[in-house]
Amino acid sequence: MTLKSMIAAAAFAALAGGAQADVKVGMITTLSGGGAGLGLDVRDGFLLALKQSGRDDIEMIIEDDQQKPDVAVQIADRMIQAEDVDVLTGIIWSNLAMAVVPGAVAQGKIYLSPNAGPSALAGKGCHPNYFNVAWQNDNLHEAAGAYANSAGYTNSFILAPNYPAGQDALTGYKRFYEGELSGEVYTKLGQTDYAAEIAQIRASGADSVFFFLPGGMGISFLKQYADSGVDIPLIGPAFSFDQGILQAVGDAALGVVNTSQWAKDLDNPANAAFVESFEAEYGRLPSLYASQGFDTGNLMISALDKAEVSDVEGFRAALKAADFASTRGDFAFGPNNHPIQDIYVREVIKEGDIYTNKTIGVAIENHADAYAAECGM
Amino acid sequence: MTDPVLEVRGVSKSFGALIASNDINLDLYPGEIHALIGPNGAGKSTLIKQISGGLRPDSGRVHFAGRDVTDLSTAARARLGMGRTFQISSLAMDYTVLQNAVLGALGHRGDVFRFFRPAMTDPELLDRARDSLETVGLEEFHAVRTSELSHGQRRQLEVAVALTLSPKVFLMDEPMAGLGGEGSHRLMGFLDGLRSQAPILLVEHDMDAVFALADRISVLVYGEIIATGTVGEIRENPEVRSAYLGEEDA
Amino acid sequence: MSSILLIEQALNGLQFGVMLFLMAAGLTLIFGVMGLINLAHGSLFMIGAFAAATVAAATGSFLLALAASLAAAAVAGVIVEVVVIRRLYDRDHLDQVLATFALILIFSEGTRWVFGSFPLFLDRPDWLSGSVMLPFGIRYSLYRLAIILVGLAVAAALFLMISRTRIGIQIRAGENDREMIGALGVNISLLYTLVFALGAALAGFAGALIGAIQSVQVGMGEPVLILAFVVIVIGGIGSIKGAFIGSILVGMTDTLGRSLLPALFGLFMDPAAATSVGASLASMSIYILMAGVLLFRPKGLFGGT
Amino acid sequence: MRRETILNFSLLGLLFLFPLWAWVADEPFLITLATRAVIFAIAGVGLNLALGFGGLVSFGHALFFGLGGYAMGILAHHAQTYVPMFTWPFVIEGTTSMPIIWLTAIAVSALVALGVGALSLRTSGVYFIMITLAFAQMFYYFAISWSAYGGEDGLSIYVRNEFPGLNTMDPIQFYAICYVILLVMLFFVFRLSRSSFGLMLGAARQNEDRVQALGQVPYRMYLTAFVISGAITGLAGALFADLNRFVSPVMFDWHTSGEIMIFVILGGVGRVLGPVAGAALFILLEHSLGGVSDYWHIYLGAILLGVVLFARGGLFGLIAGREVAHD
Repeated sequence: MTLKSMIAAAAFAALAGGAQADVKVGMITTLSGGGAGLGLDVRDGFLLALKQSGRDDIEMIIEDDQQKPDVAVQIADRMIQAEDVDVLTGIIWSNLAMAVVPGAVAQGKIYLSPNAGPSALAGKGCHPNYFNVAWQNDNLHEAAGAYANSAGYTNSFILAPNYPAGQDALTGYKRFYEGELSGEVYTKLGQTDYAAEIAQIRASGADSVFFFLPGGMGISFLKQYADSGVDIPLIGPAFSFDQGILQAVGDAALGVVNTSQWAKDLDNPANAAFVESFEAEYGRLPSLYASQGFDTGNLMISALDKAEVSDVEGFRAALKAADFASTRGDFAFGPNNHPIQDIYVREVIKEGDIYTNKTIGVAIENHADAYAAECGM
Repeated sequence: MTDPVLEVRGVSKSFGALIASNDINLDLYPGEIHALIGPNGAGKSTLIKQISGGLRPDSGRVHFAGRDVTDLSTAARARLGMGRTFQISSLAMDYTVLQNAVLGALGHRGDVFRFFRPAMTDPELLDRARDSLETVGLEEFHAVRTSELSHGQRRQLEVAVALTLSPKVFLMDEPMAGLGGEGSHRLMGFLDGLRSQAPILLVEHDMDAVFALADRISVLVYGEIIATGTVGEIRENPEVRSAYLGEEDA
Repeated sequence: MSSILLIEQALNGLQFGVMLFLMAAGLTLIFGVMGLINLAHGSLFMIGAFAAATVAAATGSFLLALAASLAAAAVAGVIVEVVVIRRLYDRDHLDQVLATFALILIFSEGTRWVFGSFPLFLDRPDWLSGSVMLPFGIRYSLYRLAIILVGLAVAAALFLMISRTRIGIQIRAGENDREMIGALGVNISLLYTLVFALGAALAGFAGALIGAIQSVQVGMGEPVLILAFVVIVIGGIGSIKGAFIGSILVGMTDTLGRSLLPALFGLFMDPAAATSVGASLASMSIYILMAGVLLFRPKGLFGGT
Repeated sequence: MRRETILNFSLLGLLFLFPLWAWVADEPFLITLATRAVIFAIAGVGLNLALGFGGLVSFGHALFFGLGGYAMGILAHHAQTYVPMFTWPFVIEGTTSMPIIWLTAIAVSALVALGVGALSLRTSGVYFIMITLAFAQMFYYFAISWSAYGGEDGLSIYVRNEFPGLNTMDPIQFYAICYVILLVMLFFVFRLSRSSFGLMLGAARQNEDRVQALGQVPYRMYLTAFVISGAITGLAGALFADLNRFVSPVMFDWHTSGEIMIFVILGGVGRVLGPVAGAALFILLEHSLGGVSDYWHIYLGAILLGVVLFARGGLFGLIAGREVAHD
């Protein structure tokens, strides 16, 4: 070891010339491939928060995970081992989060999730270093179930892709929904044609359809659903009605009700300022993901204002206090470091030439997730 | 009289309307060279394929070394001792001459599923391979890549590989094709001596070679054997003369 | 399940199959004539959809958009053929797989570079929206019905072209014996480019038709590509007839599998588990079909012996 | 010494010295990167056996890579949750012992390769390419929907599995394990390529008629090569899962098959160390191009295309020239 430490010391002496930023933040997110839109929004929202804070002691390292778990793990390893970052964030997809987060927090890093909220990390796998600033995966589906009750639906047809997030979605909906099910269908992940499912919906006699089909799957489903002429009302989580993809769905999405913890027109000063500044900065309307990135950035800054990042206990306490102006209004962390927040009901409308969402009510107030009790923290 | 090593009994094969083999009977006795001649398209290659196992006859049987092999695969017939050379050279072109010969020795020994011991340093395989290369006169080319051999050398190598198998019969599909005068002459001399090791069923176009070498000749025309006999008998056979030799002379 | 629903599902399967045929026909032609395995065929599908979306957004005309998809994909096909594919004809399949795999990377990322990361908008035209009443009280989407009819028309046109026209004769000659068409005095290089462009145009056309009821996004061609390969392997590579039969088989198996299997498992399992198991099996069904076909006919249904 | 031999030894030397340097310079991430390259190389060595020596263009080797990964994931998952895998007819517990996991990965991959190969090898050419792809897709969709083991989310294990006497969480020690396995596999494949089997397999690739005329059945040679090939790639999958401490259906994805194929071709088909050069080059490209542009796939594609079109024989072909027949 002595040889190693001698050479290492020499190498360090040579490298230590430049000034070091006080806080290093590693962002692993999806910037290439089909899912890049979400990652770009999270990144831009986060960077906007950083810019508005005016702090210049935060160094950002941003890497593209290509939506591949092994690449994400590799980047995380590098950020932790070579770059020695203090905080990690940015991951969009649950499967990537499951690959990266447990290892990262076990190595003493703070992880702030701007999007994914797999149940394993909310329940048994919770960790004091892991903070979810978006939602637990089930939340929006649970809210959809609650909305279905209040809207008087008693016979829902529900469908989602056959993978864990899809199974969680249907479970989440059923957790709050009190009526009957006229059908429950799992589709293939990445499926592009829903004719068979829509035919089943038509024949089912349901009074409402709940669907969770993220990304391109949702676009395909909505267009085909509108084309089929079936007029049973649709309910879905916000993911298929996001600013980025609504324009690709077009008229087919008009009037569809969806649940979200954020909306462009939420009436609070932080949100108004965010929407305006985001549009000014990037020339497009902010999406749900941008708002989550923005909130994540602001949460981190609020904690940095209170405590040094090297003071782990203090920094965690400062994060947990969630003392920042969230774009969603009230925001607090539950015992498992997952949000307790209102979840709203939105409806897709057309503003001029742009399709967007309008808030029409609250689905659940101060909603916490179902797994907090399993968390032994 | 001894029993034939190879017997073809009533073999027929047709492709749609084309009758390639029509009730063919043929046999091969120890120590003889039996030549199969016939004009192009007479069905010689089809017959060879049925004997070696590449094609299944529609009817009829093939007996070899005392058993019915009609239902056996090419590989199984080869293992029983059918040594074959191909009309179009069928060698491993990326291998050296020696490697091709060792391949034959390996096929003869049969223990192919060995994964660790290098084949090219196995003295038993090498001896056998070198012997046969020497017999055909290719020993000095042992390190040459097969694709770089001349046409005639490839024919020699084909024969050498067949030799390594120590077969009970040789099926040779036009071994002289494309050889120059000297090459043919040399190969003829060699085949002449080979018949004492194992009988040869020789498909050949080169009439001089056939008449010089063969003990018996069968003439195949339009899928039928029109005559079988000694060189003299075939020379005199009027049917053969009109159907075949007449054309050849013209 | 009611018989009306079953008929509707069969129609859906037919529509899916017809769409697959547009992809598979080009693939199988290109393989049959040039002996080339083209993984980048899905990229041409994507290019057709993006071209259609762009033109539709600019002009508002669906027909113009369709024309643009044909043109853009054909032009892309010609460029790719001349620059890259041409060098691959006498290579082995391995080189072809790899080079066209590289083309996928270039096309996908290049499209994202030009059009951004968000899906584009493309909708069916108003005159094809809504649904129609078919006999026996079946209500069916007009647009899907149109896809079936257009697809069948294209299939018929392809059969006619191959059996009746001069270029069709050349194509058939090329499938049988590549040297012979050279001897006939046909300009092989031109013929190859034409066949490739035709295949590309069909793929682009399919992309535009499907793009109107799906998401127009980067990578949209890949799932279809793999299905199209399954189709031509089942049908026998190089056979247009095989591609047609294979397409319908795969379309039907996939669609009916998705709707029937969960119900089937529901007969003896609890509903939630049946849905999940049935869906899993349905997603594997076409691959099982393919393995089954190859087990009995290693060269596909119409692949010769 | 022949240029290929020199290249072989420089490659192995580089893979020995580079991580050592990274360790001294305290750059653990570079060690991780090298580990990735070595594991990919092992996967490529496996495929090369089928593809390079047997001429079997398998577009489905992700299947074995994934199986190896899941063998590791499932065994470790059960060990960490103390839930036995089976309780009937006898109890099978999970394990965190690397050697047992490796053996399981090899056995499972070989078994599946036997089944898949027996069916697929009835076909040849493009049909073979496509049917192997289809089998891998089948497993991909199965893994996505198999919720007991995480489905699409995959399975995380929080610590690396154990190897007696070593601390596997230490990057350099884990690298050492992978490097030694690579050497063992290379030695095995090197010997195999020169063995009776290797000689006959190569002959079958060049000329099936010849092999039959020698009394051998090409199908059996191919199937054996395919099984060994799958087993080696499966072992690489288990190591890869351990490197990431995570396994997911992405390992079964057809892009993974394509990438393993790229390692082999980039390096040089049929060269024993071809996949090693290819994997190292791929990691290098991925790492350096990723920094150039978000759209780095375009450059990767262009480079690949260039290699296929203009540098036949890959890196080895470029540097060491045409393959020399060995005896």
